[in-house]
Amino acid sequence: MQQVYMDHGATTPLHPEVIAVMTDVLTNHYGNPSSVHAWGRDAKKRLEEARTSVAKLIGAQPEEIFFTSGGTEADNMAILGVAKGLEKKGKHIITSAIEHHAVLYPCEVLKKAGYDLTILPVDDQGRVRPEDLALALREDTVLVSIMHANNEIGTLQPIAELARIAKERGVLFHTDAVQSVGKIPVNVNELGVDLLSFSAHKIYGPKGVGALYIRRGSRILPLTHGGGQERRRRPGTENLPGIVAFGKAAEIAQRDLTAEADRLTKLRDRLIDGLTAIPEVRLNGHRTERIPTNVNVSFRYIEGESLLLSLDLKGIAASSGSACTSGSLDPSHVLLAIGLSHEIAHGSLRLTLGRINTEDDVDYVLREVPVVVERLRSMSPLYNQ
Amino acid sequence: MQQVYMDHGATTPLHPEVIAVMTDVLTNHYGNPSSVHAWGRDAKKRLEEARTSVAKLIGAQPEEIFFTSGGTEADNMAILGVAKGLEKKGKHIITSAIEHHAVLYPCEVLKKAGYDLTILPVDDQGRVRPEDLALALREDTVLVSIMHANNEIGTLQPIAELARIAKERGVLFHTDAVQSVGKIPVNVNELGVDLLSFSAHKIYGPKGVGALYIRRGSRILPLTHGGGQERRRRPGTENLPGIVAFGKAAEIAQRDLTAEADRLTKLRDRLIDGLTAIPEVRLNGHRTERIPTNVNVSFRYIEGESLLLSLDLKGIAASSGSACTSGSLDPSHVLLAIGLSHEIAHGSLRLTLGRINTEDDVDYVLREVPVVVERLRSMSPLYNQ
Amino acid sequence: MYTEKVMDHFTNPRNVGQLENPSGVGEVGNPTCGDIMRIYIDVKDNVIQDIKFKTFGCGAAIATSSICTEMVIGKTIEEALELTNKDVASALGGLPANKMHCSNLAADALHEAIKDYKNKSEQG
Amino acid sequence: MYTEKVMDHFTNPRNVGQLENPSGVGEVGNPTCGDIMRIYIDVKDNVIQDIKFKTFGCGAAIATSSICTEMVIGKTIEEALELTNKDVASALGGLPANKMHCSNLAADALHEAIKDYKNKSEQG
Ligand SMILES: Cc1ncc(COP(=O)(O)O)c(C=O)c1O
Ligand SMILES: Cc1ncc(COP(=O)(O)O)c(C=O)c1O
Ligand code: FES
Ligand code: FES
Repeated sequence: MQQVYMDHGATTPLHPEVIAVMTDVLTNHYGNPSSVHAWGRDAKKRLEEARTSVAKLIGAQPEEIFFTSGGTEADNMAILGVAKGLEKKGKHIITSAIEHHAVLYPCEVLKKAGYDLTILPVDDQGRVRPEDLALALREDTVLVSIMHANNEIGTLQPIAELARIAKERGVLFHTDAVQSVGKIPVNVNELGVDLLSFSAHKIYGPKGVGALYIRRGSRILPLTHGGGQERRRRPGTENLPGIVAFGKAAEIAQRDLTAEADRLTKLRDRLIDGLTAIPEVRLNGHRTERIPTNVNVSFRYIEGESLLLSLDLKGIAASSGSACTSGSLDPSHVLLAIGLSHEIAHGSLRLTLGRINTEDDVDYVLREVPVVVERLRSMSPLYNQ
Repeated sequence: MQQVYMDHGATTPLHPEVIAVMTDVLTNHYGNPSSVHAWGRDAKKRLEEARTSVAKLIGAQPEEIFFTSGGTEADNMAILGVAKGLEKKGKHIITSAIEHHAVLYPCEVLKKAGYDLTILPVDDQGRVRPEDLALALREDTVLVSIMHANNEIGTLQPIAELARIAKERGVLFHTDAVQSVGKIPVNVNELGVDLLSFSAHKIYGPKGVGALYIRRGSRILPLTHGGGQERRRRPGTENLPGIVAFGKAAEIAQRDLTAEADRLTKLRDRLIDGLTAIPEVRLNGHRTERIPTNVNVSFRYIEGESLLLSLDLKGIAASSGSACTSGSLDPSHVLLAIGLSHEIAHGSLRLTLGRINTEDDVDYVLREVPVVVERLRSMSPLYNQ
Repeated sequence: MYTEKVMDHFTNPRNVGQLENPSGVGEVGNPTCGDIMRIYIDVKDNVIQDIKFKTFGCGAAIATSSICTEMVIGKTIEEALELTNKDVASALGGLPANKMHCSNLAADALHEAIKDYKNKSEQG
Repeated sequence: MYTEKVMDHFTNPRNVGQLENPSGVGEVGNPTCGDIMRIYIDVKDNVIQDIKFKTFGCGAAIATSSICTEMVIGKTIEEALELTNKDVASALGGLPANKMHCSNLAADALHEAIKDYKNKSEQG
């Protein structure tokens, strides 16, 4: 049976060149970067080379990159760290309704601790309206956190415009760019953001490593305390093999960005056209302001998990905005935020493309999905053909 | 030139079997354990198998193991998480003067936030006196955190006795076992601890992964917030290759524990005997209640960094309790706590043995160290032979 | 995550569909997740002669629907009423912890269908 | 972390030792880390004819001591007094940021030795 992995939004396979450098570090470069001896100096050198590669991918300076254990930690560090660092300035935070839980939940934890939290709504394509942000900013606002590309529906936010509005009011701006980095050009200076999170395993690097970009001079306190690594902002022996692999993945992402974006945009558009030809289906997210890799559609009358299971039985790996996916039972807060009913949000399918996908994969998916949808609809009490 | 790595306390080379499984996961098992499709289920299965192996090494149940990014995060999670979780019970924490900074600093952060902190002293061999703990416990004590084996001087604490005293008073007990796990038998039930931190890269596993053991029913809040991974206690896409490698390292550690402990104890004792034959040298830490891998000696009249540099030039990788090692300039708080003067603490050498060390390595070190010590002493204004 | 039995019933569900002139129909929504199930029964001489279902729900919901219909076909009304969610789940070889609520759908819809049949026969 | 020049001076330090009858001796402790340096000078005709040092300190301390002695030998007292910590550090091709304080030791000890010489010659 054909095997088609179309869940690159969840995680990506490592690029072969990344596996090669990582295995080399695992095998030959085991020193602790804090050690003064030859093994340590070798490790330190590789650490800093990787930092430079990662910085380059987003147009930052190496000393503005702080390695973390992934996107979640980077998001938490940005939000909780800035809140703690600017406690004296104020206790108001602004975010959007469609953030990843790694942003929403720390914001909610701050709310419980007495912060004011403004959650900006989005339009029916999932975009924050700049005028809403302008109205929400206050004297005591310490941080705005709005994601670059949404993980479920792929919609891109007008970050440069939003960040400019925050900057005019002297407020730090964080963006969760876990889903945009490596897929579209991301430059911290063009975007004008002060903090930016990203994660290696979404760009063909390993799981367990990510980074937070912190613009020089931004006030932020660490989440954890210990050794002096990462200039005291993130203690603990550095994950050297992971970080070096991240560096390699960043180099490759930068090198291949345009070619892959073009190729994947074509595949994405073929998928969108093919799937929206099925009756009673809707495309979720913005038609054009979306990352090249994301397709998200809702099929009326059917439920996400059984859709995923059925596709899985055909060798197709996909995901869903549905309840069951993550063990939580609430329908996706993102799909509800763009105005879908619970029932329709329930029947959503996310296909996320990547390096390993081919035209052939798209053909296969476009052949199988209608069959599965038809079968499940025929079992649905909501459907009367 | 001979190359002798004797800094296993800082980090260890990966075991070849660990490299093999890790490379396999990196290459072939890239699914996200939260995904429902075949790739995800495969990842999930491997994740839980690794959890079982890691749990076994310390005599815990798999559901009591929570994977983190390393020892530092595990320590911080234990201390800050229990403090937050038991905020209503009280605000008093007890620790010891010789903890790793990954324990001491979060305690100090709590102190700044209004907690009472008792730092128990140690005797001249680095042991906490159980009667001191008994006296320090209060109605509002929420946590005792005392390390199992010290990272600088290798001294083992009487954890079972200390934990029993805390338990009698209904207080949670955490131990940082980063330096003992894999070197001596560690069993959470025999020790009677409620929380225990450990780290893969100290047991021939990869950097960037560790675990916190949390006894079932212990109240603790997470440090970071996001997805539902690790039963909501530690969100973020799991570092699957690292975790599976940690599982393998745990299996090997358990399998080879007794044989390696015996072999290394002999090497350690030869090193201690040989080095303490040099004039004006002292052994730091307990002579017998110490891990099989640790040697720590202070040479009067010489300074640690120049000692390390000199050994490095001879191909010997070691570390020091000295200021310069970590970029901090204060002499080791551990050596001061066992009563050394600043000046003597400055001239300390830590040699930490491991799997790759041989009799031949010990011979080489015992030949070269006296030469280096003599040379540096001849340059020292403090030394008059 | 699912047992082979669950996957079998999910892939080849028994008794999917609807009955033309059912003796009773029951429809319930799962309060936990909003999923929906409808069961049609045909009762003669107090025995469930035929049964069909339609389910809008997760894999566990479809599998429990399927096995539930198989378990009660040919049973008397009284026997069918004794069927519990747990029976259904264990007939499938168990369900993941976070999926136990899904097994409520089938037994509840069946009980609703029987209630509907009783109402109708009392009226008729 | 250290330049080749630092490692050269660390490995083969110039002018280590002490003088039998020095014109001046200076000893300073580094307030940042507690490390200690002692410098002996032999001055004739206002010129530093010979110089020796002993250092209890890190690699940077030893290397700066060594190069400092090399830099001032044959210089007049006035020239020697102009030597700054920065001169010493840059002669070594730079020092890591957290090691800049180490370069203080050498110049400070030299200045102390010159002061001692001056005191003695005024008295004598
Ligand atoms: C938008 C977004 N933010 C944050 C994360 C969390 O990243 P990680 O799983 O690497 O911690 C993800 C990935 O799931 C994501 O898609
Ligand atoms: C006793 C002790 N605790 C904690 C740590 C921190 O572990 P990691 O560097 O894996 O975060 C170490 C290692 O340096 C240690 O030796
Ligand atoms: S999640 Fe709704 S029935 Fe299973
Ligand atoms: S650290 Fe003391 S002189 Fe360098």
